[in-house]
Amino acid sequence: MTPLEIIELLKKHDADSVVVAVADGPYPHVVITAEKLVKVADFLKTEPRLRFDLLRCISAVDWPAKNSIELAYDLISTSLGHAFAFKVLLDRADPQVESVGGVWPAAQWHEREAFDLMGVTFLHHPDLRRILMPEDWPGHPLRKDYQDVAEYRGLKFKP
Amino acid sequence: MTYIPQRPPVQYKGLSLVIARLATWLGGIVIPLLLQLAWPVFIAAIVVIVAFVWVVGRFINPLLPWIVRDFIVVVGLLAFACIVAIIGIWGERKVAGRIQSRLGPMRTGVWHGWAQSLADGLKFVQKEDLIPREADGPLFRLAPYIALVPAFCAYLALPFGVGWVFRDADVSLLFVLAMLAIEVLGVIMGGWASNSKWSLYGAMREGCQLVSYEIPMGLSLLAAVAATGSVSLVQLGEAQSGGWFSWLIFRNPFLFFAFFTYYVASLASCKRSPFDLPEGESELVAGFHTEYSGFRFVMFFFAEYVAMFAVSALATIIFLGGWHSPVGGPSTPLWFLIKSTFLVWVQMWIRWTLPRIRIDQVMHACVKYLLPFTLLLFLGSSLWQLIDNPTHPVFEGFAHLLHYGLGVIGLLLLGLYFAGMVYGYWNRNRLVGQMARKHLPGA
Amino acid sequence: MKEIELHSQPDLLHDGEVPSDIRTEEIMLNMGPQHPSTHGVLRVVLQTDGELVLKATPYIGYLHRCAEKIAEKVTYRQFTPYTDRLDYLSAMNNNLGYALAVEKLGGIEVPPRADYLRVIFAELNRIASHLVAIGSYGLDMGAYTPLVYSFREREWIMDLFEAACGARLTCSYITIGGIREDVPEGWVQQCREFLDYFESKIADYNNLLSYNHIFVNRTANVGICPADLAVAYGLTGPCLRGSGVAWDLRKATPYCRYNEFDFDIPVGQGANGTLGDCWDRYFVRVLEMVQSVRIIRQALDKLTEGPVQTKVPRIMKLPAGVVYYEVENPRGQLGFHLVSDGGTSPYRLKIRGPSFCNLSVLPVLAPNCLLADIAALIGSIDVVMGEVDR
Amino acid sequence: MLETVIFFLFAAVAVVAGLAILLSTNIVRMAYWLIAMLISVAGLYFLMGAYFLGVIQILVYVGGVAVLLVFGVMLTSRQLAPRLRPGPGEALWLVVVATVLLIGLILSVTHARFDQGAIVASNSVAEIGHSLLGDFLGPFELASVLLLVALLGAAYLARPKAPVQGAQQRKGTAI
Repeated sequence: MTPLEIIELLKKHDADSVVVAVADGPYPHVVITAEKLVKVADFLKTEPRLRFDLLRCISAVDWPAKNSIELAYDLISTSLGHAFAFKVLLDRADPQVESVGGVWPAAQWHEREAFDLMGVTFLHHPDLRRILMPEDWPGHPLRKDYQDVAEYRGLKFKP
Repeated sequence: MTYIPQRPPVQYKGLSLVIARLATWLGGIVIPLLLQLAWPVFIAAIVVIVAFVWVVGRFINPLLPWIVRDFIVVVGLLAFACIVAIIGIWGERKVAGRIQSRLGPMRTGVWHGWAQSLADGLKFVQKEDLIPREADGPLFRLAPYIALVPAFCAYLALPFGVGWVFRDADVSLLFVLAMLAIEVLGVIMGGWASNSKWSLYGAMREGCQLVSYEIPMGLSLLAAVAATGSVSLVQLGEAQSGGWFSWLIFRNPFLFFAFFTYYVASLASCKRSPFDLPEGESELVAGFHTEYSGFRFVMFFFAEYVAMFAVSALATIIFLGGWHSPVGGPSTPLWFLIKSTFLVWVQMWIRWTLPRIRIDQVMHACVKYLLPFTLLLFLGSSLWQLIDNPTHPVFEGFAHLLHYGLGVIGLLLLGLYFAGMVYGYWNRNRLVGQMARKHLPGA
Repeated sequence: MKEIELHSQPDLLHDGEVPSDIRTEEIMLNMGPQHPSTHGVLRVVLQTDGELVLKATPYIGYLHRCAEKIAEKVTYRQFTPYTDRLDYLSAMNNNLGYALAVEKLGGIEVPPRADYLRVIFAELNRIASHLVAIGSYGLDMGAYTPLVYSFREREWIMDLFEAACGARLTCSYITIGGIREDVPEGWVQQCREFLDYFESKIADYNNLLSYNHIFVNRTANVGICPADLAVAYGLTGPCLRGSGVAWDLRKATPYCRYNEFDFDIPVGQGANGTLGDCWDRYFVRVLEMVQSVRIIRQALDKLTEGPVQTKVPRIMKLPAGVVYYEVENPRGQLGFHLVSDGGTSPYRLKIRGPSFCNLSVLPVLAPNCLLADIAALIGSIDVVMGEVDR
Repeated sequence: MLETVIFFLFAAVAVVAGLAILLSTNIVRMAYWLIAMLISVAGLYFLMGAYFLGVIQILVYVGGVAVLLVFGVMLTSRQLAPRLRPGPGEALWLVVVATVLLIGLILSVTHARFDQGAIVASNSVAEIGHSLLGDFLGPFELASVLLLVALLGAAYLARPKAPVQGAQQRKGTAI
């Protein structure tokens, strides 16, 4: 199905969850409200005409200008072959969102990485721990305003 | 100012200090002196020893010359075992190279790196042998000796020829088996004492594997004993005099398979692939001898090769007619050495081709397949005596027919092996591929 | 470090209490960063009862080099060498993925000869990476010889790479807009020579390792990953195809002229043991090498003359926008989520490493394996820590 | 003269090992002292010319029983360690039993008649075989039945506790 049809289907299913819809350009996607995330995810996976069963990637992008952190979920269906993506905009101060680990277990490690590098906390995540950085590393490195730490466990870095 | 760690000065305290000083002082005087008159001192020493032995033998204790003879023979056996291990280590690396289409050691020593194992020994001797902090000190130090000494003791009862044996006890077969059984303790002690979970796993695997594979090993040997009626290796060897067809392996079909089950069980008993789980490199890092370094590691390494040759020697004596020649010439220890080294070569060949099997597969193989099969072979071999005796001409004819049939099968197998070698050598270009030919001048 | 909850300390045997059954105490084993069969700095904490593994928790991050943070400070063309170090066994495929993502966002056209050369080098690198995977998998199982043979063949591919771009492993050869420089003349002939030589060698591996009775016993019915579990955990590449899902980006969403070649996607059939076990994942890689040889032959025939590089400014600016582009790497789908705000360097570049997702299935498959099966499992997933930790 | 030297050597090792078993507290060391004693007893058998018995002693005891003993001791050493120190009540009983046994031992040693009969070192293996399956067939078969029962008991005790749940690959193989 083309992105346009997918967006139509989604709007028909749950109109007020879609904030912005972009059908053309290199990255056709939909922006979802944070509350309806799990329901939309479930719909995208179980809907027979969509069947997005492979969650490819969750990317967290930091927009200090718009004071928001954006989570982009990229999906593809291994049975029907079409790809799609949807985004969620979160408040930058305290980014919190429901975990989609229930719908796609692949999300667990991506969410842990988003938590580790960007500071997004995922509710009801089975094992939300830092995945790449050491457990007690101060701050979240991939944020634009991240200041490198000067000294960690006796190791000194020249800024 | 960057901080350069200074090595703390080493203080030799107490007795070791005195000994160190004394040795250096004495050595300083004696060695240069000896070097100048080395030869006369050497000859003089021999004359003194011989005179002493003759005098004491004549007047005080007539047994002394025999004791000296035994002592020399034991030292000879020890040297032979060491040589076997050294050649084994070098041979294994050359064989591995050949199988993997590379050359193996070429640099140490002029011709094909023959001095590689000596160089390894030298390297290991001067390596620092660490002992983990919480390791069980005395057990940790004792383990290599308990692994090595029994392997050497097994050579005491191994006959190389009729007169060529240190002490021909009438239970020499069981004696060799017993010595190989003690080796388990050294490995388990080493695994436990190095106080690391990985080596404990190695020790556990060693324990299960060796104790359970002794039974099929013993049973397949018993099948041979049932056929000849004696447990002494010399008599077993003598029972196979005469050419190729009189060897015990072709005596009856049960013995034919007993050789192969014995060989598989012996692979397991000296931890050779595909049963080398105790030091499974890819899972247990290095199994029981992970924490060992320096000369202690060499002892475990030596024990493996010495046991390997001992086990192959046992197989040749019992199944392949030890010192008797296949073509009817004089039976000399040379034949024994040729056959044993051939079996050792087969062990190396197996190691570099087969992957490793899992611990539960080792157990299943032993309990479900090898044990019942060897029991059957033992039963069959002992019942065979009813057929193979002159009172029943019909059966006896049938027995002889089968006897020669098996011999022909053996010849076919040997022919197959040589055909494979000729085929391999004949189109080595195609098999090894230009890639290797271009890079390997010697291949 | 969050402690793994152990059973309570076993109470000692009190007098008169005859244990109805023998209670064994669990061992917590640290298959630490330095271990012969973790294919790199991966630490797996195993909770074992004897040899039986009850729980496995992978800890990653030992090879984290902050590639994504550096991407935000480096111009588009300067980031290409970093992509070599992601999956350091298939540098060409990584470069191709990054180059295609940037070209799609910037709408840059690539000449046909560059396309064909890109396909040739990507497939050559796939063969080289699968050779390493097969050789080291044999090593995990204790067979030392296959490794030497597979590296002998890989040497020839490395020579071909060195002739073309000067480097063996980290080539950064496929850049944005095409290829750094054209292949030297006589290279195509050498490449054909290699293909003929290599074709017969694959049969050797099968006899030596794939159909070896002990190897099959060690890998069949071990670490069985059914198709739905594989897709749910985001497994891609040979791990997914080993579970029977015929999903390959080169066929599903063809990129870089892959639709012009005819090749088929090898899928696990459960020939030895059940579908989706370690043997299937291993054997899919062997079959993929055969397909890659077919692709390279067709690409070599179709190679047209012409330029290999379009004019691209050194400090290029991409229009503001987002793109997510995925490429079929030897280990799975390597994805680049590129967000650009019109500047000279990417605003945000998220790299989806295939081994990152393939490894996430280890805690699910590990329970009830034996200690030796863990080595088989990690080897069959074929993890490269470079793209797991980025 | 040489035999007596070796005899006293082996006897000394056996006695020292026996004492060490009683005195040491590290249970793994006790196991290895036991093995040392068994080997020295085997040495004594060799000295007496009973080669078959000495070899079987090493093969069966040291190679089999002692290995499994060390095996078991290593796995359970942490649970049994504190119980090795005798409490006050037990010490009393120890003393009583020890003295009774000592007296019995001394009496039996003093009253036994050690005659210096020559030991005939014949081809003992064949004779042992004949006597085992000849006049001692009854006890021989009885012993094998006893061992079978012990084997079954051990297998029952070490059966897998409960079939390992979730073994989706294969039925539980408890090692």
